[in-house]
Parts: sequence; C-alpha cells; structure tokens
Amino acid sequence: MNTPTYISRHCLLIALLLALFVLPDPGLLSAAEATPAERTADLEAYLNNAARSANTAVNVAGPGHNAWMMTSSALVLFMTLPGLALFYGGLVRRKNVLSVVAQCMGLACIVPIIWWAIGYSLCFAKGNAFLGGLDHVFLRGVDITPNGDYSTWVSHNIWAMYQLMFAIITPALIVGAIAERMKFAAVMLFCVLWLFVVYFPAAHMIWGAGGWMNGIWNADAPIKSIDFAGGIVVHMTSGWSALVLCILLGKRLGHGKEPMPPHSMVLCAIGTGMLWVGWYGFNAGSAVAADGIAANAFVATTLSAAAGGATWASMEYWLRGKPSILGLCSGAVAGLATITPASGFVTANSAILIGLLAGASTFLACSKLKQWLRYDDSLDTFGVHAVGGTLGTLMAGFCADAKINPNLSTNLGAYLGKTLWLEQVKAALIVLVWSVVATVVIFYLVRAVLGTNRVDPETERAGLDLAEHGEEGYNE
Amino acid sequence: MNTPTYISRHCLLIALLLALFVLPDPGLLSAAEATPAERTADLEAYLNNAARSANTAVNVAGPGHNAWMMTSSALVLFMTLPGLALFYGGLVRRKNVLSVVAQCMGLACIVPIIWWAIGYSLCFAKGNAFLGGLDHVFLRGVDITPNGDYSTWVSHNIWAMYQLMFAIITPALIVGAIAERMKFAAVMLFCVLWLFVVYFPAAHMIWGAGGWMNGIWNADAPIKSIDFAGGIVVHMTSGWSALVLCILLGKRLGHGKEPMPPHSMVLCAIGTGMLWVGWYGFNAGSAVAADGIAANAFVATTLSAAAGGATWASMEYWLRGKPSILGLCSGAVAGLATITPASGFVTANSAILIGLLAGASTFLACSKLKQWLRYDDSLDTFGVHAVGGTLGTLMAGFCADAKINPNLSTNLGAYLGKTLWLEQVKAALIVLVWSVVATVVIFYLVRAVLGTNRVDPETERAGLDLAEHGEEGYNE
Amino acid sequence: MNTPTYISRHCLLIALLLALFVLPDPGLLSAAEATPAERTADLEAYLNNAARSANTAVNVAGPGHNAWMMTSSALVLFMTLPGLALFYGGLVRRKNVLSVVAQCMGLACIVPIIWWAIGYSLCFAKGNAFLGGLDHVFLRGVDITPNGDYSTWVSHNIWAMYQLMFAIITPALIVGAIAERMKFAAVMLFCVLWLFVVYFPAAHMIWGAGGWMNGIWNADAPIKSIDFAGGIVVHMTSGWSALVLCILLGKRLGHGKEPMPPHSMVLCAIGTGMLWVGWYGFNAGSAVAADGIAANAFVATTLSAAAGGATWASMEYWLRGKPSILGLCSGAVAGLATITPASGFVTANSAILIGLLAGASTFLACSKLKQWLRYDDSLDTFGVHAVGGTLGTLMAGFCADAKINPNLSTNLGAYLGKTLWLEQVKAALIVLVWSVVATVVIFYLVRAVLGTNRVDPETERAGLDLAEHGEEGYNE
Amino acid sequence: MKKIEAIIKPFKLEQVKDALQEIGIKGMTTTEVKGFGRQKGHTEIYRGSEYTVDFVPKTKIELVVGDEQIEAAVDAIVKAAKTGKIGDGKVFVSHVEEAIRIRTDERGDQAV
Amino acid sequence: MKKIEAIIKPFKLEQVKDALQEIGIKGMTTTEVKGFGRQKGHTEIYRGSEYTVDFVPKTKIELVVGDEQIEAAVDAIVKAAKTGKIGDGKVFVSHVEEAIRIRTDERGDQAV
Amino acid sequence: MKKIEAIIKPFKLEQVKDALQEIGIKGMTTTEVKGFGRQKGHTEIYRGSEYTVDFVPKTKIELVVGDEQIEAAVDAIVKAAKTGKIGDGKVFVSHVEEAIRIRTDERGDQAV
Ligand SMILES: Nc1ncnc2c1ncn2[C@@H]1O[C@H](COP(=O)(O)OP(=O)(O)O)[C@@H](O)[C@H]1O
Ligand SMILES: Nc1ncnc2c1ncn2[C@@H]1O[C@H](COP(=O)(O)OP(=O)(O)O)[C@@H](O)[C@H]1O
Ligand SMILES: Nc1ncnc2c1ncn2[C@@H]1O[C@H](COP(=O)(O)OP(=O)(O)O)[C@@H](O)[C@H]1O
Repeated sequence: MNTPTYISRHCLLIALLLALFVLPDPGLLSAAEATPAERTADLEAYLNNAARSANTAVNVAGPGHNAWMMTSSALVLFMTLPGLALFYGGLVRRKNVLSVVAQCMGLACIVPIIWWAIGYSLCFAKGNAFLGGLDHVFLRGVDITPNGDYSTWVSHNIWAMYQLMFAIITPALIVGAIAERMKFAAVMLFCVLWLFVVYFPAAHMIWGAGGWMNGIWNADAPIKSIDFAGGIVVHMTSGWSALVLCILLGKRLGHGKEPMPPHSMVLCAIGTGMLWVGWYGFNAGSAVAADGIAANAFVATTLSAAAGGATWASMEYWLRGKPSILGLCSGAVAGLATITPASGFVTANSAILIGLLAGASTFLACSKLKQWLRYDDSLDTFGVHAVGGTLGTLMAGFCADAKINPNLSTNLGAYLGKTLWLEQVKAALIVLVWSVVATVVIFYLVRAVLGTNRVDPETERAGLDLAEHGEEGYNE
Repeated sequence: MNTPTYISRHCLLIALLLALFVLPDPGLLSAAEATPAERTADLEAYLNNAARSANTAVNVAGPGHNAWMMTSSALVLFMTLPGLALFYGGLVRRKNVLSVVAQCMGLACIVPIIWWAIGYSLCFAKGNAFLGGLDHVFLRGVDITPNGDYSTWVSHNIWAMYQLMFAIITPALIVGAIAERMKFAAVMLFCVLWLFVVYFPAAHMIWGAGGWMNGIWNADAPIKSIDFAGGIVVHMTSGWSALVLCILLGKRLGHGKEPMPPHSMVLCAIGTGMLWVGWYGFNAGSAVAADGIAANAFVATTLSAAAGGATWASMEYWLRGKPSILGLCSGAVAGLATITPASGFVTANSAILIGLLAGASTFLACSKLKQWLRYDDSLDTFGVHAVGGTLGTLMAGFCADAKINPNLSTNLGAYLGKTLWLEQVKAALIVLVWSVVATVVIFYLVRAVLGTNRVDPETERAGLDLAEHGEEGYNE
Repeated sequence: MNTPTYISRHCLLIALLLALFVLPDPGLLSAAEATPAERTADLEAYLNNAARSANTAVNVAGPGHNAWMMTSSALVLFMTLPGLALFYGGLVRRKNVLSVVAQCMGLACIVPIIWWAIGYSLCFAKGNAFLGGLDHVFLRGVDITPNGDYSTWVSHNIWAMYQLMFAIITPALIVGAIAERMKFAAVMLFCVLWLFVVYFPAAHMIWGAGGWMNGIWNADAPIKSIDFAGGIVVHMTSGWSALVLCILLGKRLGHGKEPMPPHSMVLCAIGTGMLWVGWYGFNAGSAVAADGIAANAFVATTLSAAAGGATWASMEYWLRGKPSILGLCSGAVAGLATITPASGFVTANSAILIGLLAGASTFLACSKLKQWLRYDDSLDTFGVHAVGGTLGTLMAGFCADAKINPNLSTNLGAYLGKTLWLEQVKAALIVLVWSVVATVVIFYLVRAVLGTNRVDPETERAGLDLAEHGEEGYNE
Repeated sequence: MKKIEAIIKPFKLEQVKDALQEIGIKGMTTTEVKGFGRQKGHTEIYRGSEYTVDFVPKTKIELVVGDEQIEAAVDAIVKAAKTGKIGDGKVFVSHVEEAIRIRTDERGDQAV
Repeated sequence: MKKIEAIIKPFKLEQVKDALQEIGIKGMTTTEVKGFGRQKGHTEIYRGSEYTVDFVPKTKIELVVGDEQIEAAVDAIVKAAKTGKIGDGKVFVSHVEEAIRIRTDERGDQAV
Repeated sequence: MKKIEAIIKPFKLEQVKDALQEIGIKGMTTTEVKGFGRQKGHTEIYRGSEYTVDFVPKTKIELVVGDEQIEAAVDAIVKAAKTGKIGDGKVFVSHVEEAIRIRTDERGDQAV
C-alpha cells in the first residue's frame, strides 16, 4: 500500500533490513504512484473544488459536488415542468392553457433526444471556436469521470444532463411570446431548428472550452465576454428571438380590442414560486460545484429576485395605487433573469442594485414600450427575458468582482473593472443580431414546410386546446 | 494523536530519545488504531463510495452521500405528495378529486407509522430468505451509523426513511385503478394488509440482504434477479394488484356510457412534472450514494422519460392527427416507470430504446388492450405501471451492463449478457402470481370486515368527496 | 510540499544531506503550517462535521454540507412560495385568493432586502444578550468562509440565506389569521415592524451565539432553552401574535353567519404536500450540516407529520364518521410544527408521541377552543402554529436526548432529563408575553400611520383581490 | 310557440337530450343551476365549522318548440328525467311571441 | 301561475331565500349570472394592459308560484334584497301556462 | 314590456352589448350556457376513450325592454351577433307582466 515512501528511503540508509519487513519494496513503487502528501492534497482538492494531482487515487467525481449538481439539474427541470408551464399557462385564456403546457412538455420530451444524439456534442465537445465537434454524439465518452474542461469534481454525464435542462427551458421561454396562436407542430419544428442554429452555437461560443467569446476560460478568445448562468446564452437568445417571432406571426385575433386577462393568476403565482426555487439550481448550480462561488450565486439570486419583485410592485403602487400579484411575479422573474449572467460574479450589494434596475426596466418595457410599439408579445418573453438578460449582461460587465469569483483573474485581469462591459456589449450585440436574423430565416422555413405557422382563425377563437390537442383544460 | 507510527518505529532504533519528546508512546498505540495510510484510504473511500477500513476514524456517514439521500427521500415523498395526488386527482371527475387526494394523503400518514413499528424490520432486518426479522421493530438500532448491508456512507436511519417513501408511493399507485368508487376505509385497510402480504416480502426478497431473489448482493440467491429502483418491487406489485382489484370491484357506474373526462388536465400535467422531477430521487437515489451509479441512473431516467413521452405523443399524432397532453404525460410517466428497474444498470443508448418501447407498449395497453378486455382501470395503473414495470424488468435483463454498474460483476458475472433475462422472467412471474393471488384474498377479507368495498350508487353518482369526506374540491 | 516534517527532523540528525535533496528546507516551515496528521484530521473533521485545526489548509466550506444547506434553503423558500401561499390561498374564498398570495409574495420580496440591510446582523452578529450588533449590516463580512459560531463547514453567506428563509416564512404564517380582511399595506407594515420588535430579538436570544436563552451554545445563558428549528422563534412568535392580531382586527363580515368554505381544498392539499417536503429543509437543515443530527431530525419530522395527520383524521372519523382532507392536511402540518423545536433532539419513538399529541391538541384547539372563545382566526394560525409550537417546545424539554444530539451534553448536562422543561416554560412564557404585547403596540402604530388596518366593508364583500390588487384569481 | 323550461338532475341530461332528439327536437339550451326544494342539501365541515348547503346542483334545459310539439316534448322530458326519487325537478311551459334565427333572419316556427 | 325572475346581489341570496321560506315558498332555482346596468364594473390591469369589465356578478332567482302568492313573494324578495345602493337588481314577473312535477307527474299549482 | 332572450356565440357578446347600448338600452343580464343544435360539437380523446361533446358554449342575453324598443333591440342583436355561420343562435321574445327595480320599488317601464 501507499506508504510515505521517500522518507523511508532515507531511513533505509540506516535501517534497511528492518524496513524490509514492514515497507513495500521501494523498487515496486513506480514514479506515478501518489505519495501520501499527494493523496492528502487530492482530498483537499475535493473540498476546495480544485484540480487533483495527476497521480490521483480518486479519479471519480466528488459526492458533495455530484449531489449538488444532480439536485441542481432536477431543479432546472422543475423550472420548466411544472414551473414555466404554470407561469405561462396561468397567463393565457382558459381555452389555451393546455396548448402552452403541451409546448413546454413537448420540448421536454424532444430536446433530450436531440441532446443525446448530437446536441451535447455540438455545444461541449472540442471543436472550433464556433461549434463543438462530433466526439460526443450519442453521449459517446460522456461517462462518470469528470470532464476537466467543465468541472473537476462533477461527473461528465451529470454535467451533460445539467446543461440539457438549460437546452429545454431556453426554447420553452420563447413559447410565451407566441402563445395562443401558433400551431403546435410549428412551435416544435421552429424550436428544434432554432436550437441548432442559435442555441448550440451560442452555448459553445460562450461556455464551450475554446469558445470564441468564452472570456473566462479561453485565454485566446477574441471576445472576452462573461455569462455566469445564461444571460446571453439563455435569456437574450430566447428573448430577442421571441420578439421577432411574435412580430412575424402577427397579433392574436382581437388583440387590443377584446380583454385577454390571465385565466388563473393563481397558477401563474404557483409557477413563479417554482421558478424562483428552481432558479437556485440554475444560478448556484452554474458553479458546477457546491463551492464558494455557488454560495455567492445563491446570495445574488435571492437578493435580485426580491429587489426585482419589490421594485415592480412599488412602481405599480406609486403609479396606480395598487401593487398587483402579476407585478410581484413579473418583477421577481425579471430580477432572476437579470441577475443570471452576473450571479456568480457580483457582490450582494451589486445584486440589490441589479434587481432594482431589473424591476424598473422590465416594468417600463412591458407596460410602456410594448404599448408604444404595439407588438403582441403575449406573455412578455421579450419584455422580461430579453430586456432583463441584456441589462444583466451589461451589469455583469460593470460589477464583476474577482473577490467573489477568483476565476475572473485568470484571463480577464486586464479587463476587470475597466473595459469588460465593452466585451459584454460586443458579445450581446453579436448574439442579438444572430438571433434576430436566424429567427426570420427559420420562421419562413417552417412556414414553407408546414404551409402556415398559425392556427386558423376559427381554431384561435375556439381555443387551441380542443383543435390542436383534442382536450380541454377543465371539465366538469 | 495518530502519527505515522510505524515509520517512526524504525527511526526509534537510531533516535529513540529525541523521538520520545515529540511522538506518542508507541506502547500506547494499539494494533487497532488506524495508520495514516488507512486514514487517508478511508477518506478516499468516502469519495469513491467504497468500504472503509475496520480501524476507521470516521464511522459516521459521509456528508455528500447523506445530503443526496435526504434530498432523494424528500423527492420521493414529493412524488406522492403532491405529485401523484395531482396526477391522479386531475384525471378524475370534479366530484371525486378529494377522494383521490385523501387516499394518497391517508397512506402518507399511515404507512410511516407501520414502517416505524414493524415494516422496516420486515423488509430490511436480517431474517430468512423471504422476510426480514424483528431486529428493527420500532426502528430499534436504526441510527446514524451506516448499515453496511445497504450502504457504506449513508446513515442507517436515512436509508430507512428513503425506503419508507417507496412504501408510501407503491400502494398509492394502486389508487388509480379503483378511483371514483372504492370506500376510503376499504382502500386504507386493503393497502395496509397488502403492504404486509405483498410489499414487505417482495422488498425483502429482491432488495434485502440475503433475499431469495437478490441477484446483486446475495451470492446464494436461488433466483438471480436485478431490480435497480423498483420495477418488480414497486411497479409490478402495484400494477398487477391494481388490475385484479379493479376487476373484482367492478366498473364505475356509467362506465363506457357516460363521458368521464379528466376534470383538470392542468392538475394532471403539474403532477406529471412533479413525478418526473421526483423520480430522480427514486432512481438516482437508489444508488444510495451520490456516486457514478447515481449519475448513470440520472441519465437513463431523463432519456427514457423523454423517449416515452415523445413516442406516445408521436403515435397519437400518427394515428389521430393530434398529440394530446395526456399522451405526453402518460408517455413520460411510462418511460419513467419502465426505466426504473434498469436505470442504474444500462447505458444512455439502452435508455432511449427502453423509453421508446415503454411509450409504444403502454400506449397500446391503455388504448387498445383496455378497450378490448373491458376492465375499468380508472386511471390506467395497470396499463402504465404493470406494463411498464414488467417490460422494464425484462429489458433490464437484456441491457444490464457492468461498465455502467460494476456491482453486476460481483455475483452475476456468469449471467450478464446471457441468461439474466431468464432470471428476470422468473422473478417477475413469481411476484406477479403472488400479487394477483394475494389481492384476491385481501379483497374478500376486507369485504368481510367492512361489508362492502364500494360506496353505494347514490354516493358514486354524487361524488365521493361529499359523502366520504364531507368536503367539496371547489367552492365559490 | 507538506511532508511529514517533524519525523524527518529526527531523521535529519542522521541523514541531513540526503534529506536536503527531497525535503523542503525545514527552516522555511513555520510552526503554523499543518502537519500531515493535522491535514488528515481536518479532512476527517469535514466528514464528522467537527472543528478543523487552526492550521487547516481547507478554510473553505465543505461541499457535502454546503450542498445540503443550499438545498435546504431552497426547500424552506419553497415552503412559503408556493407552499404556504397555496395552503392558505386554497382555504380562503375565491374572491380573496390573490390577496393571500400577494401577502406571501410581498414578504418574500421585502424581507430579503431588510435582511440584507440589517436583519441578519441584528440576529446573528455579535451583540449583547438580546440583540445582535451592526457588524454585518449590508451583509458586510458575510462571505463564503464558515462562521464558526454557527457552523464549521457551511459558508457564512449560505447560513445567512438559510436563516433569511425563516425570516420570510415566520411573518407569512401570521397572514393566515387575518386573511380576508386586512389591508395589504397594513399587513406589510405590520410584518416589517414585527420583524424588528419580535422576530430579530427572539432569533438572537435563542439562536444567536451569546443569546440570553441559547441553552445549547451559550454556557452563560440565564435561561437554558433549546429550540432546534423554531418552535419558539418561528411558531410561537407568529402564532401568538396572530391570535392577538385577529382579535384586535375583529371578525370577518358575516363570520359565523355566512358559510366561508375553502374555495379550493385541492390547492390547500397541494400546499400541504409542499410544506411537508419543504419542512425537511426546515428541520433537517437546522443541523447546519448533512450529518447525523440532520438524519435524526429527518426521521423525527417524518414520523411526527404522519402521526399528526393520522391522529386528526382518526379523531374526525371517530367523532363524525368522516375523515376530511382538511383534517389530514391540518394534522400533518400540526405534526410538523410541533416537532420543529424537538426535531434534532428526540428519538423516533418520541417523535411518534409528539405527533400524536400534536394532532389531538390542535384538533381540539381548532374545533372546540375556537368555537368557544369565538375569535376569528381565519385559517387557524393560532390553533395550529401557536398550539403546536408551544406544545413542541415543552415536549422538547421532556424528550431531548443526548444520544440523538451530543451537543445537548455540552452545556445542558445538568438539566437534561431533569428540569430542562422548566427552562422551556420560562423561554416560552417570555416570548409569548413579548409577542402579545408587541403585537398590540404595533397594531395601533400601524393604524395610526395608515388610518385603518382593515379594508372597507364594500371591499370585503366584493373580495380583496379586485380592490387591493386590481386582479381576479380566476377568469374565463 | 312555447318555451319549455325543465329543471332536472344533472346526470339525466344525456338521456333527456336523447329522448328529445328522438321526437325530432333540433335544438335546446342548457344551464348549470342550483335548486332549492324538498330535496335536502348536505353539510360540509371544515375544521370546527359546519356549513349547511341548501342548494343542490341541477341542470336547466330550455327549448322553444312549435305548439304542436309541446305535448310530445314535455312527455319525453318527464319520462327520461324521472327517477322517482325526491328532487327530480319540474317542467314549466310558457308562451313565446316570436323567435328569430340570427344566421338567416328566419322568424317563427322556422326559426326553432 | 306566475314566474318571478329576480336579479339580485349575490351576497343577498341567503337572506332572500330565508324571506321566501318564511312566506311558505317551497322551491326555487338560482343561477350565477353577470349583469350590465347602471352599476359600474371595474378595471383590471395586467402588466401594461387595462381591461374594463362592465359585467357585474349577480344571482338570478327563478321561482314559479301560484297567482295568489305572487304579491307576497315579490315583496319578500324586494325587501330582503334591498341595500339602497345602485345595482340592487330587478324583479320580473311573467305568466306560466303549465307546471309539471317530474317525480309525480302532478300538474299545475300542485307541482310548484 | 317584453323580454328578449338571445342565445349567441360567446365572442360576440361585446359587440352585441355595444349595439344595444347605442340604441339606448341601459341594462341586461347574461348567462353562460351550453347549446345543442345544428352546429356540431367536438370529440375529445383521453387515452383510449373518445367522448363526443354535443353541447357548444353559448352566451344567453336576457333583457326586458319597453314595447316600443322591442324591434330596435331585436334588430341590433341580430345584426351584431350574425357571422353567417351555423350556430349563430336565436332570439326569443315573450311577454312580461311586471318589472320592479329593487332599489327604488319603481315598477313597470321605469324599472327597466
Ligand atoms: N316553485 C319552483 N320554482 C322554480 N323552481 C323550482 C320550484 N320548486 C322546485 N324547483 C326546482 O326543482 C328542483 C326539485 O325540486 P324538489 O322540491 O327538490 O323536488 P321534487 O321536484 O321531487 O318536488 C329544485 O331543486 C328547484 O331547482
Ligand atoms: N332591462 C333589463 N333587463 C334585464 N336585466 C336587467 C335590466 N336592467 C338591469 N338588469 C339587471 O339588473 C342589474 C342591476 O341593474 P343596475 O342598473 O345596475 O342597478 P339598479 O337595479 O339599481 O337600477 C343589472 O346588473 C342587470 O343584471
Ligand atoms: N329550439 C330551441 N330552443 C332553445 N334554444 C335553441 C333552440 N334551437 C337552437 N337553440 C340554441 O341556439 C344555438 C344555435 O343553434 P344551431 O341550431 O346550432 O344553429 P343556428 O342558430 O345557426 O340554427 C344552439 O346551440 C342552442 O343553444
């Protein structure tokens, strides 16, 4: 067994014979075997979430980190199902509630298959600066050994599952903008193409090792952007695409004339609670370890959510005398979306500030900008996620702090507190433009395939649930 | 303190006096005290979820593993409450929603008391090949020290709580088959007896150390079956019993004549989301550690659920032009139930295959077989859980892979990839027959005690909620 | 690197030259550097949740413990949002459902800001025996390094977030008593003042290092009370304040004359399930580690919840022939609230006993005492939480067992099994009186500021949702 | 033309509808209502509080028919809705002066 | 026989029912309706959008009574339902030609 | 006075209400109803089971108007509710003997 061999080698000079009784033959000890010090250091590395030595005896994942990442993966799935399904489902009219649920569930069933087949590989296999390679198709080589590019103490396949949950919720966010009028088949087809054209490249460029805009880990990245848990990758891509899609698709019949109140603010509020709870998996989980960075992200997430909700409701109280439940819900979600890119990088004080700005800006976007521009973003995917995600991306550039996240010093020392925000603007603009253009192209492509992206007017009047799914949300 | 004593013992030959100042008296070091190497090895054992040395200084559970198992226990309870209560509750008619919820909650309140008193002991105390002994009645001796028979790094009492959650949800699954017509008292009495006659023996035989069919851990098991998280123990026992019970009980009044649509597909979909999320505790938790096997189970669970949901919905789309929400929900649950026995044994590719077969076979069972045989399994406990559980048990036999779970090599090397499926068939048949026979007996026993198992026709017309519980599901 | 230096120092006497090649210069090794034995001991301390050595190389939190505490924090938030919001929201009339949700969400948005600014500091910064100091205002100094006063292996800021979740749910519990009639602004203002006057001092006195009644950790505490997870701090403060508040506020219009049935027992039951699941974070999380004490608390929580639910429903069955869903829900919540102060101190057998007493006493309080005293505690905050919390506090005094929680031996050896219950009575009485008096004062203060604490009768008739929030719970 | 209003037990709706269809009735309108009458309601208990609910769920069917169909329609309803137990409901007949089909502007007997 | 249709404020239902029971009325049927009238509705705001809801929840009571009870019934309703505030509602009376009790086939005044 | 009962498609309610307001109608009462008629229902499938739902959601409008307004009101309704597709609904007119405004005890034409 591994004994403190080199010490004993000195002792051998004096007590060779005796030593032979109790020590393993030093000649049998290859140079590659871990010394006791190395072994202890490896164990310390587990606690510190640091890299282990090359000779490590523990080439597995660490239980604490794996436990947290499995929990986080479950939490992020919980955000979509039932979280987002309820948040969105409650906001549509009764006759369309199932269509929204079906879109969320449909994505939860289709995306994992794509992810297994090729999606994960295109995002996180080694490839070029813009897209991953094909090393990991069908999750080949994605096993329980940690993939050092993304974590030191979390199983590679847990990492793949964790990221899958992001690939499910991101297109599901788009659903909010086109609710109550887009065909189920068109939504599915659009989202699948969109994943390939927008999401996979964006995830690879910003989070992939060697990614073109991965400022944290890629020393050679031409654009040095940071995005802790998906301000650009998740909220900007989905939010800006949602805006374009809802404009191309046109307004709901009767929009602006007939009242279209939420059919159940209760469901919407339940969904909000679930989103908030699940978001801890989203943000604190993005540390890919149960370490100090996760702890900091947990704090920032909590404070920004609260500040966002409080701000939106306060503005309503101030402007209209009535704080609304939808205001509290929207503000909290805005606070969560906005802190996302910054969560593992900023202090508690910054988080409060970001939450405050999040609440105020999304409130204005949803209640003023939308009225003024007259697009019909049914459930405000743009107003909350694009506005929040974009703001948060910028704020991350201003507030990122190496005291909170030491990794910021590795490649970004020269930018931190200086021009990091400019890098953020660059990355945000590129992704924004790409999302917009891609959405236009995919929209027309889907229309060419399916004939139309919209349900016919009669179906829209009667509700999508019956015509598209043969079911009703509520019965006697 | 524990210093590297045996090295110093050599040094003592030369520098005895000096050494005495700084080293503990070697005479005081008993042979049983752990050496530094052993101590390091014990710490490594925690990370590797391996057995610690006999002399270990850490005789407690490991925080990462305990954390995961507490989380998993909470997740499995979450599956029943509110998960299954919603999944089932949404599918019945409005007037019966509370009766279903009451049955789930009633079990959640009664089973823990039975489990504490004797249930755990009958399942997991040392006993004979068919039933556990009485060593652990009233949870005697079930404390925070790991029970090496079931885990090396998880507290014995956490293991007992984790398994309790399985003993709650299993009878609760049966509720689906007899919903809308069975008396509350009869359901409770039936389930309690059923636990003693069916569940406790099945759990002991398949999972108990020394169990008659515990192929993984019992080298002497006459039947070498494997069941990772409960395909036989949970889904087959409950599913086949459910079929018999609903036939014995008879159809609902108006079945086949009156429409009996789900009163809230929204509740059903929420429940499905919760079941899926909670199922990670069920399957990945069954590794009884946050280790690589848990990670593999997590992957298989995700992919099978998605493939199941996608398959069912695709078949509907193909046969009827409309993918339904209930189809997505049923398929996902079927995928989850079917992968359960296989989850910690199979590759990602196998999981996709199993999910596909799960979706297709349960779809046919629920929409063709049921119509053809004309039994009234109200919410398809048989069609989903028995069919899925049986299929999964068989598929586990075919697909189990020692690369995914090294424990398969310990006692099953000779069967793996060869006749393991035959062992699965044997175990499945035995449990199936036992469940069927026991259900018949218990049914008549309960009827003898209570006079009748069914509510009277007037109550059934008016709904069970009012007559049985004095409450209504919804009020103004 | 850290080699076993002191051993080699002896060897240096003999083999100095050789040693110089492979060992670090001993002159460079300060006395403060950890020895190998210390390093191993530190790693063992992580597993044992024990204090590390002063020279530790791992001054960070431990992943397993941090993972569990992040999970627990999320679970406790989940209890409020959506758990409590649903549990309470389902019990009010349809026209008031959103007002209850708004009060829960409003607190979830405001309390974190107060906590960040000053609340945490007043509770847990070093201060006097009655209130914490200002060292941690704006979470200053609350970073990822564990704060040894409260945990050895959990990040200080995770601890702060965990405790925040308690500060959110405690005032939210009060909401139940005054539902359907108190102004939103009045609820918010009342709760904010109440936190400062009642909650922060109570938390500091009982849980704060150096707290006046912190029997576990403060050797000099004049009152040696124990409160594992908040029987006094959470349930008694909120429950007794709720009673006074609902009396001062007056009854709902039509109380005792018009029927006021729950508008959705389904929502109430969903909420109950979420509360139960989340309560594992509340109780097992209060070990502030994923250790054996957490495991014991997990067991006690499960058994008491089940016994509480079973008892309440059995009493209904016995007295009225019908076990109700609300009975099952109320009993389970009562079991959970009552075990809270005792959860990490008592055996499984004691937990069953406590759950039984909990179910029986809260059943009587809600169905007899309330009728008799004729106060209008809308959703029985007093009947469940004050009665349960008070009972549990007392029972903790009787049943606390050092085998379950060794910390009880540190300062309480002389009281355990003897007069500990008297200390509990003292602490309970002081907090009870303080809560009552403070509530009266704050009530009139709020009324002075806002003119009135109640909505006007017309609003009360029409429902608070529309008038106070401009929204309706359900629409077409 | 006459208008028939029938208050029936909800689970009888399908049968009544079928009976009316058989005698050639082409249209009707139904409403969920709550009835108060000889049939007793029920009691609900929530924690301590008991509520007596006097109103029982019923379904109201309204149909306008030509004078010649009135007897047949009433008979069909009465026969199909009868259980013989208390609470079976009532049928009321009243006079209608005019009927218009919105789609076609047809009036009178053609409209129903 | 006459039919009385009364549109009242929902929270007055219990009182109206009691008043009618006192004068010996044995049955009635109620429906949840939405009324439009002088009483103003309310405004709901969801994010940016304001919706004016013109329709106010009301309860409709229908009862068929013998001619001799008509005045007493109308008076009872009006008295019990009155709050004096706008939106108290209306009572309409019309003629009914026939009534049948489904359970017994009784007709006319015996049926109500 | 006359009572107009109109069964219309639910999404036409706003337009009908506006049309009636334009000709000076001050009040009306609406009910959610389910209609059976020439317009076909739909089929729902839950797992294996297919359910045919024959009843279609409709809105019923009731208003009592003075005799002189009756033609204008009927015309307004018919015009506003028409889509020309099957299922547009019906308008029925009948006689009302008395109307009382609960708030003021006003009777007859003043009450509506
Ligand atoms: N005078 C009435 N006017 C209107 N509806 C009535 C009247 N009497 C009874 N009803 C309706 O008929 C239903 C059945 O009446 P009830 O007295 O319970 O039984 P039965 O029809 O067997 O006499 C009641 O629930 C109510 O809806
Ligand atoms: N002409 C009418 N026909 C039918 N129902 C009416 C008519 N006028 C009013 N109503 C009903 O009466 C209710 C009360 O009427 P409203 O004008 O608001 O107050 P008031 O009864 O005090 O005059 C309305 O909400 C509506 O349901
Ligand atoms: N005889 C009738 N009595 C009462 N309501 C009727 C009658 N005929 C039709 N209706 C109502 O009118 C609605 C529309 O009728 P339908 O036959 O579908 O189309 P249309 O009005 O175009 O002829 C039905 O859904 C039903 O509510």
